[in-house]
Amino acid sequence: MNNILGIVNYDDASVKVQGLDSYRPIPSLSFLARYRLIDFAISNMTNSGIRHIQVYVKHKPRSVIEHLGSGRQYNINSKQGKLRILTGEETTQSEAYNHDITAFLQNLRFIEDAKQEYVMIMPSHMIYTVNLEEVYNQHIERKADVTVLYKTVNNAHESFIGVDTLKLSDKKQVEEIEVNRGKYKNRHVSLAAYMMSKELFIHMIHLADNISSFYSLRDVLQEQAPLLNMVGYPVKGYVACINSLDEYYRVNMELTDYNTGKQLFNPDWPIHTRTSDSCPTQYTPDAKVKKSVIANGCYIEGTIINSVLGRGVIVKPGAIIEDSIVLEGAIIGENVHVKRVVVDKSAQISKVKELVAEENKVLYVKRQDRV
Amino acid sequence: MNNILGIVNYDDASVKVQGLDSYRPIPSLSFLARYRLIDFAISNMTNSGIRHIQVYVKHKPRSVIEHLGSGRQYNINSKQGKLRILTGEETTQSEAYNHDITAFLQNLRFIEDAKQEYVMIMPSHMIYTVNLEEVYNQHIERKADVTVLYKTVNNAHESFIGVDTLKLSDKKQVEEIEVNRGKYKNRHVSLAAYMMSKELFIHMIHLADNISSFYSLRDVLQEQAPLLNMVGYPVKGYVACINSLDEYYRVNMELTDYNTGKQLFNPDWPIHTRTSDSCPTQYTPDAKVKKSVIANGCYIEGTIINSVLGRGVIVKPGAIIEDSIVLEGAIIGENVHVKRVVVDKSAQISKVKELVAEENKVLYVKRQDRV
Amino acid sequence: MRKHNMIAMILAGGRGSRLFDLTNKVAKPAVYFGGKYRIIDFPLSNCANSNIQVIGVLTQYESVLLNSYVAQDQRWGLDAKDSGIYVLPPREKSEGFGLYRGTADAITQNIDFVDQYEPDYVLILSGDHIYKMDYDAMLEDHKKNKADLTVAVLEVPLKDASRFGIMNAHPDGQIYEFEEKPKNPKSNLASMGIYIFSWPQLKKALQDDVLIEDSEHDFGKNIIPTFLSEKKRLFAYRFKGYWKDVGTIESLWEANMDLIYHRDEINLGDSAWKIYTEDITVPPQYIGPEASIENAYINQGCEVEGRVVNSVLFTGVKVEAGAVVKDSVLMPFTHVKKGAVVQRVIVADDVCISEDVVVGSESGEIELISQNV
Amino acid sequence: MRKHNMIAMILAGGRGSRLFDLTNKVAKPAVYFGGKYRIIDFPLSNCANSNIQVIGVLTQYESVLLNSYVAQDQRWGLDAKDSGIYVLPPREKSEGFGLYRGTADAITQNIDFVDQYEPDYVLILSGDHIYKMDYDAMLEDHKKNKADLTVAVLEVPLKDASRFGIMNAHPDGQIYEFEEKPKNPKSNLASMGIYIFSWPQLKKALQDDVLIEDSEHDFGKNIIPTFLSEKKRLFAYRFKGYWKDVGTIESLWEANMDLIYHRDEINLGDSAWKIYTEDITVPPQYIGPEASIENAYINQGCEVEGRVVNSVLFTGVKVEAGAVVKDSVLMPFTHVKKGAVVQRVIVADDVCISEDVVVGSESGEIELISQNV
Repeated sequence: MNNILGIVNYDDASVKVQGLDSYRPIPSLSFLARYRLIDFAISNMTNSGIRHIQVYVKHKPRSVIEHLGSGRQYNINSKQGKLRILTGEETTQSEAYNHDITAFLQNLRFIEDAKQEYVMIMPSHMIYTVNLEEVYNQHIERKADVTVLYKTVNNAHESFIGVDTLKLSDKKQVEEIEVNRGKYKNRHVSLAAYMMSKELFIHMIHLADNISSFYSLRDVLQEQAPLLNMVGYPVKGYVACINSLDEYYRVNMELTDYNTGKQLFNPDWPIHTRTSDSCPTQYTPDAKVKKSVIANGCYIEGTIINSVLGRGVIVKPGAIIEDSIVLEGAIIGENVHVKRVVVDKSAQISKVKELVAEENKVLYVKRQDRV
Repeated sequence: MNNILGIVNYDDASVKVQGLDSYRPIPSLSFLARYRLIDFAISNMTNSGIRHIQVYVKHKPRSVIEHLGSGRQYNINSKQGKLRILTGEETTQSEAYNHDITAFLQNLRFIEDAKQEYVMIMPSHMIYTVNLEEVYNQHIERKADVTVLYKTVNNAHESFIGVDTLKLSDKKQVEEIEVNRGKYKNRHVSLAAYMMSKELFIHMIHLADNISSFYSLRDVLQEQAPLLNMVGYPVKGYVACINSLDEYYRVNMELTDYNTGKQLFNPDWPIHTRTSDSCPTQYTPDAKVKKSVIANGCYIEGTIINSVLGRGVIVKPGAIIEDSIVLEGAIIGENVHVKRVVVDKSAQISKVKELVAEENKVLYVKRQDRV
Repeated sequence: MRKHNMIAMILAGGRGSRLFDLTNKVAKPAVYFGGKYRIIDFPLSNCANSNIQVIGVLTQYESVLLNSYVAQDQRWGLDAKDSGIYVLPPREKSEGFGLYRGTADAITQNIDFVDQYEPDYVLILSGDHIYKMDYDAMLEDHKKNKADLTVAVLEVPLKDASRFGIMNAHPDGQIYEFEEKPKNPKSNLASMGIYIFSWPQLKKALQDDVLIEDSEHDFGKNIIPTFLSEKKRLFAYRFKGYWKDVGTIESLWEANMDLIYHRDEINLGDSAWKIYTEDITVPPQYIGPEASIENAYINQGCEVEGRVVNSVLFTGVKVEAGAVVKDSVLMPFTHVKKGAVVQRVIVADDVCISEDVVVGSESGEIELISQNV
Repeated sequence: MRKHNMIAMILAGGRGSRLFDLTNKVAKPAVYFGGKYRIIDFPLSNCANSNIQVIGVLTQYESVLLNSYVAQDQRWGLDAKDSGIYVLPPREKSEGFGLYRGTADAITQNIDFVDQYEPDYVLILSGDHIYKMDYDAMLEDHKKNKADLTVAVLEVPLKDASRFGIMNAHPDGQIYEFEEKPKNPKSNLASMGIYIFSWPQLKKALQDDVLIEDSEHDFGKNIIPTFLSEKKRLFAYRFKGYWKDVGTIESLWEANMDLIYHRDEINLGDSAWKIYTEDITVPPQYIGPEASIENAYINQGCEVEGRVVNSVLFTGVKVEAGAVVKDSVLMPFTHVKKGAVVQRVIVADDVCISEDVVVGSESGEIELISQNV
């Protein structure tokens, strides 16, 4: 697998996790108590034996730089492998120009200089596990130009909105790519993850650039699909797409169910992340906890039901957290009741005692806010 | 010294190493065969016991990210210490707004959150060694608001042009700061390195911002100098300021003299850098080398006089390199004669056999160029 | 090799036989503690937090796991260029081969190791104790006193003092007498077995001691008495705070319970003095819909569907629905199946308690469960 | 502990007594080589480049420097989470304590270490040789052949074959006979002492071997003959390329000279297969205005003001003006003062050759200079 260059691509421009994404880029988004979204893409790559990875970051690279470090936690050999963080190097005139093709063009020499013959491109906002060695085997066997990872779902009317879907032949040949508008339940959802030869990849970059300055990789692949031997690879197991605050919330909630979580957390396919050296979580005699996923370093004196708590969250006596996501270092004060709330990092809720979102809505409390 | 936050600041806007700086930011500039400019500022900090360092990078952070890594090579403990790379997070409207104060404001929470009570701010383009523990001792002893590092020089009419100079009282009190226009030989040259309390630093940031959107830290300190207890700290030993291609060239040449080099390379004050795992340099039976500084991994079949060679430079038979700087991975072809030339990384000179700059001029050969 | 101001040498050869099966296959310093840690994480993290860059770990008994554990120096941030944790078991030399014959001999046999770093001071520690201590502050004291040796001491109740090595000191801290387990203790300052020596002095003392036929080559029995008899400057450094030797099943259990009951005394969540340890890749803790948790200390990777009361759960412990865990310490990856009841026990790592099995009892001695039941 | 496909065990206990003073204070694998390296950098870098993540280094004799050298696993990029280099000296166990009694015994005593990683394959190497080899390609061969054991072999001139362990193999590579230093060799395939074993098979063989009273617990003498007698599948893996045992002063000198004279055979500058080593903080090399350098291999930190011909200069060597260094190997931080002449010698590290002193001679045996002269 040392013949494959892993590329963590910009997330699609349509991905907007309202609120949370004004403080950090999508790849650094906290997920399920102790992870960041990007942990899944990179763990998939390194568990599959990919040792050279480029991560393209659109904005605010600091949190990504610090989270990834040298990639040691993902088992990248620091001499033989390389985890490289790349940013668009020029200020682009407007957001419409600021897409993946621009970034690839600006960093083309790092792509050209890579010794690998193939590339595996994945975004960070898709959550699943996949053995890329099997993808590679199918890619070679099928003599594919491009292999596209997909998941066959039955909830495309609610989730995966705005995401590409694939029209597949019997032989999993991709005949057409079209955006999911939520009209149908059953769809083959594209995971925006592509394997192809580096040569073809570079060709696609130039092609996109020649067609339109606004074209992204996805756009050129959609257009070229009929001309290429583009083959789908079906991903098994749990798949989620974090492309809105609602989906972010829904997916976290769904994963508080242990049986769902087990699909994602297979001891033979570890999801690596950076440790924060937090101590275990302490529950006092008054704690009550049901159906929740909790990170280390919390101090819990209250009640937690059906919720996700990040590292070092403090829950004061009498507090009740229901159906909520509380990120790292937040404090839920005495007798505060939150329900269907996403509490961002280091926020403190103490003055407002009742913070309950309307049915089917999610409330968001800003980073470091005092409420 | 754990009470001091090290800050590697933007280099002054007037610093322009023509040619070289279009490929990398000033801190990553190759220097004297195996170093990057930033190695000096960071080695000064970590050798002095500073463990928390913020590096502000204006443009193209990739090379800085990769060179610094986790800071392990500078002896930063990865759990107790932190080497943090910060970029201006917003696209600024024009270059005039893109100065250090803007970057500090955008990253203010990382400055405020730091536990250290003092800051030591240094740019990367000044080359010297200093024990910052002694600076701190003087700072405390003199109850200074700001301590400014300076060097008393007798060549201010030629070097350090555009750099601040200090007017000092008998007690090294800074009475005035003015830019060196090259009128005088003997000046106290400011090294743009300041120690102050974090509180005062934050105050200065806000003050600068309130006075003018174009004000840099240097500007506000100049203006405030008369109102502050600003004290100079004289740096001993070799000092250079790399603020133009001519100075870059002159300083490298000057350091090919072993006795000058010895002032900078004291075994008790190591200048740390990232290893490239190159093998030793090989000289063939035809090699002739005089008064030169040579990095590892070179293969030398020609003649080298009074020159600096970066890692992995190849010098073919019959080639003559005189009074030149050849950066990493460049190839000087058979019977090529270069004199007073700066050859950038991976350039190859083979077609043009004679590349000799006019007297008092320096020729620059671009990165990866084929000449 | 860059000169270092102070390096640390951790004596980690202890067999820990009163921990029974817990030390069958690992040395005592590698025994698990506190839901996430091993005992030796404490002195190692203390060193890292005290800005010590080089640590020698002197191992002897069943050390393969301990050796490979501490060798991963990045866990404690000690992977910077001139930093490192070095495992120092006994070794063959051109003059022969021998085990470490005593605490001092372990250092004597590694004088060449220490000399590589040219330290001014050497900190000698034990790998067996649970405490948080700033050795840098102790060094400051050592320097201020112009001491040849500084001994960290703990005030113990006078009635217990006869169980310890007692330092008799003047009010300024200078030690004039050392008594090993005195019948009639004159002071309550117990030696913690933590020493800062000025290296040239220690080196000479070790080289002299090795020639003395009947020496036990022990710091307490030989080196300190010699220093005193030679009128060297010995000072006591008073440590205030939590300190515990976890040498028995009972004391190991107690120290784990202290994390639940005495957070004010030993808080491992203090971000200013973190304890670092191995980073095991596991998901966060999953608490099931029927779980009930009261007064517990639970690490990541656990899955709790049953009832957990007054207990410490290490990485990856599973407590099935209907199981009850009370007043117990469950080491990594133990599995308590449904209907099982676990009370006042330490369950060793990877042990499985089968369905409906009851282990331990409401009172009496703490039991160690080291086999599947 | 994550399961690993193949881990490596490097036998690094050799005393290297034919290297005389060079191995007085360090084990042979830690001896300097090639201007920048130590011998053990070669097998360690080969492992890193072959994508092996876990390496055990079996040390015994004078190993403190070797142990602390290899423990810095980031030098070889082996500091990722599930990677590491582990030093494995003999150790005390509950059943007693003993030195390694043979190459196989060294592995037997560390079965518990290997088992931690649950490897499918174990690569056994020596820490004494200079060569670049892709063990991953050898593993591919091992798998393809469905072998129980694959032995790397080198073609030697038939006349020399009686000095080696010779593998007699069928054309497809399957080994049917092994002869240790045969008088009348039937083949020229010499064992390089590099083995890939399928771990379950090796483990069983080792456990059986330890019970055999008169076994020497040696791979060549015991384990391989047993495998052959049990009709296991043994295959030879032909290695082509530079390989050298640097066990004597003469051969160590020769191998260093090969870097100058035989770059086509052993090029350490190949970026596709780098040899990693300690990163010592020194300035680049300074060549003085009066220096003269011909045919030399010079590392960073050197200061050359004199004449250097056909020589290898390690880190930080100083050759003063008027000094001559010819056909020699100067180990780290040696200092040749003005007027001195050094010829056909190896100068040990930190040795100073005083002004106008002449050492070595134009012909005859290579001398080792290990003391200041």
